[in-house]
Amino acid sequence: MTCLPPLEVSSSRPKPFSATQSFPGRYASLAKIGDFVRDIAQNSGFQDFAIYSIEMAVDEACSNIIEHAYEGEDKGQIRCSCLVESGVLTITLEDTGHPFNFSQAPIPNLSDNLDDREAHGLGLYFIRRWMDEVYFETSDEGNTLIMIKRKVNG
Amino acid sequence: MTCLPPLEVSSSRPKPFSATQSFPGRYASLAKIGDFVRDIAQNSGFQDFAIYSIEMAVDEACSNIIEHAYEGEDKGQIRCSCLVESGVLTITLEDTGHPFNFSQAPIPNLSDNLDDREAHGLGLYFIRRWMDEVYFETSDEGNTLIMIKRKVNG
Amino acid sequence: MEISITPYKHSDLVTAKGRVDSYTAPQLSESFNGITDAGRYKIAFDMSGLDFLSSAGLRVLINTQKTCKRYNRGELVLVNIPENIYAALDLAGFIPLFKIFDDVLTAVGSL
Amino acid sequence: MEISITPYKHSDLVTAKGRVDSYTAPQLSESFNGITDAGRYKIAFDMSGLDFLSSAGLRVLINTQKTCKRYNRGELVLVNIPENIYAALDLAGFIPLFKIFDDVLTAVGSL
Ligand SMILES: Nc1ncnc2c1ncn2[C@@H]1O[C@H](COP(=O)(O)OP(=O)(O)O)[C@@H](O)[C@H]1O
Ligand SMILES: Nc1ncnc2c1ncn2[C@@H]1O[C@H](COP(=O)(O)OP(=O)(O)O)[C@@H](O)[C@H]1O
Repeated sequence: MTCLPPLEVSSSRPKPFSATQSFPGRYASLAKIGDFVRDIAQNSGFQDFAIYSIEMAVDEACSNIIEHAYEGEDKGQIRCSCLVESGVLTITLEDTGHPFNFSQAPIPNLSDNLDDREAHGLGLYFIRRWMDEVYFETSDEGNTLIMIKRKVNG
Repeated sequence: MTCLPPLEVSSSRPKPFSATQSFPGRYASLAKIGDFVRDIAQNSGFQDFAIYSIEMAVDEACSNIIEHAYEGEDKGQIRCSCLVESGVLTITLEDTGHPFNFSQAPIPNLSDNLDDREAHGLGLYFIRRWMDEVYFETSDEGNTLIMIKRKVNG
Repeated sequence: MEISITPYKHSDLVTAKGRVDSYTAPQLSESFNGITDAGRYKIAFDMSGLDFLSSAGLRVLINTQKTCKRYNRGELVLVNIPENIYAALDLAGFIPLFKIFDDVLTAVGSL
Repeated sequence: MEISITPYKHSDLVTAKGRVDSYTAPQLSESFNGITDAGRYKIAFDMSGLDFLSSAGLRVLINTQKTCKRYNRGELVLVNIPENIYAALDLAGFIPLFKIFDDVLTAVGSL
């Protein structure tokens, strides 16, 4: 009888992990969606600031779904899927609200003159700057936002 | 062979202890005189606030010696003797300055109206209120102030 | 989110703990508006207890700063900004728009 | 004794550490006079680091309070008074003459 070595557990290439959850499209869901993605990012070994960036991007995207795609609370669900594979987190957010041309959203005014500053328009900017890749698709069934974040040194 | 019990050590009646030190009559001596009496009071088991009261009374008395008995710095010495016996601390302060009628010093104005308050006159009041007994003698050789503080519970 | 307000002679200290997102930002906004509506425009915002601040929170900060600074009446200053939230303020270009302090005493003392 | 002075917008915070007696009280007095001579009459005195305060120190406090309160210009408030020193202030009847605070922020914020 031979003794096999224990199955190798590599921290850089663990088994792919995925989780999906649907949330009611209301602002009170935001903290729960935040918990959901934060836990996954934490357990996948992302660094503190990367975890914060991910939570922020998801929060901004979900706020936009409620405010702009559904134009109000309790008009539909937000479906959130996370896939972690080879140190890459892919987050997919799906809604059944109004279509939207993501790529034509304007860049916000970041002037350091207070009077020139608009209070609105920062959400998409955070998503674009803090995520590594962002894709948006509108179809008859609704909108799909895909955000990808790669682990650094991971 | 019999075993004798260890010699009894009673904290309430230790051996009498005394110490004397002379200090130049200048304000810079006050901290050193304070250290001298505070150490003795601490080692004799006085409680924190009693130790503070003793340091305060001694500081006030020595300040008066410099300011009033000597009318200035470096006119003479201040001799400080401490005797601890049966939980009673007796502090004797001797100077060779002007004579003084201690018992006729006025009671300070303690009005709670700021305009009525004098900045001066609190030193003797602290000595009288915080020490248990106070004696003052003037002779040809100078003045002697004796202050007695008794340990509470001890 | 928990909010507390401490009024001082010349200024008010607002302390918030927890998560500021689109759900809770209206509460924060109401707290600031309560102060400015009372004619008080010098506000220190202690952020040390904040875990998260979304762009909805940033909106509240910029709107409050505009109200406070109008006619040179006062200002909103930020205190004890957690690192991650500082990065968000920085990316949003907020750093030049607010005085930032490391401790509440210096912040309140400056107002 | 060590003294530090922190100027705020409406007041100054004076912090002293160590022993105030007839030797060191003139230093404390000069610090307060420097502030009031500059036309500033709202002073918070943080006493938390004081080991000892003789009647020479009490004199400085009462004289500074008189200067600050003259013509209703301001006041000296006391902060973080150590227990033994509080007993001395109490015996001297100083408690009604000064506002007393448990923390520097509330003291500075009150001025
Ligand atoms: N999911 C969405 N559906 C429809 N419109 C959207 C969506 N997300 C963003 N938008 C549009 O893009 C603009 C910019 O969005 P954002 O940067 O998040 O700022 P804000 O939501 O504060 O306006 C919004 O004002 C809105 O018009
Ligand atoms: N050792 C002394 N020798 C001479 N005069 C003294 C002495 N101690 C006190 N006095 C007189 O008693 C007064 C009250 O003393 P005290 O209560 O210590 O207050 P202060 O020294 O602040 O005036 C002094 O102003 C001084 O006239």
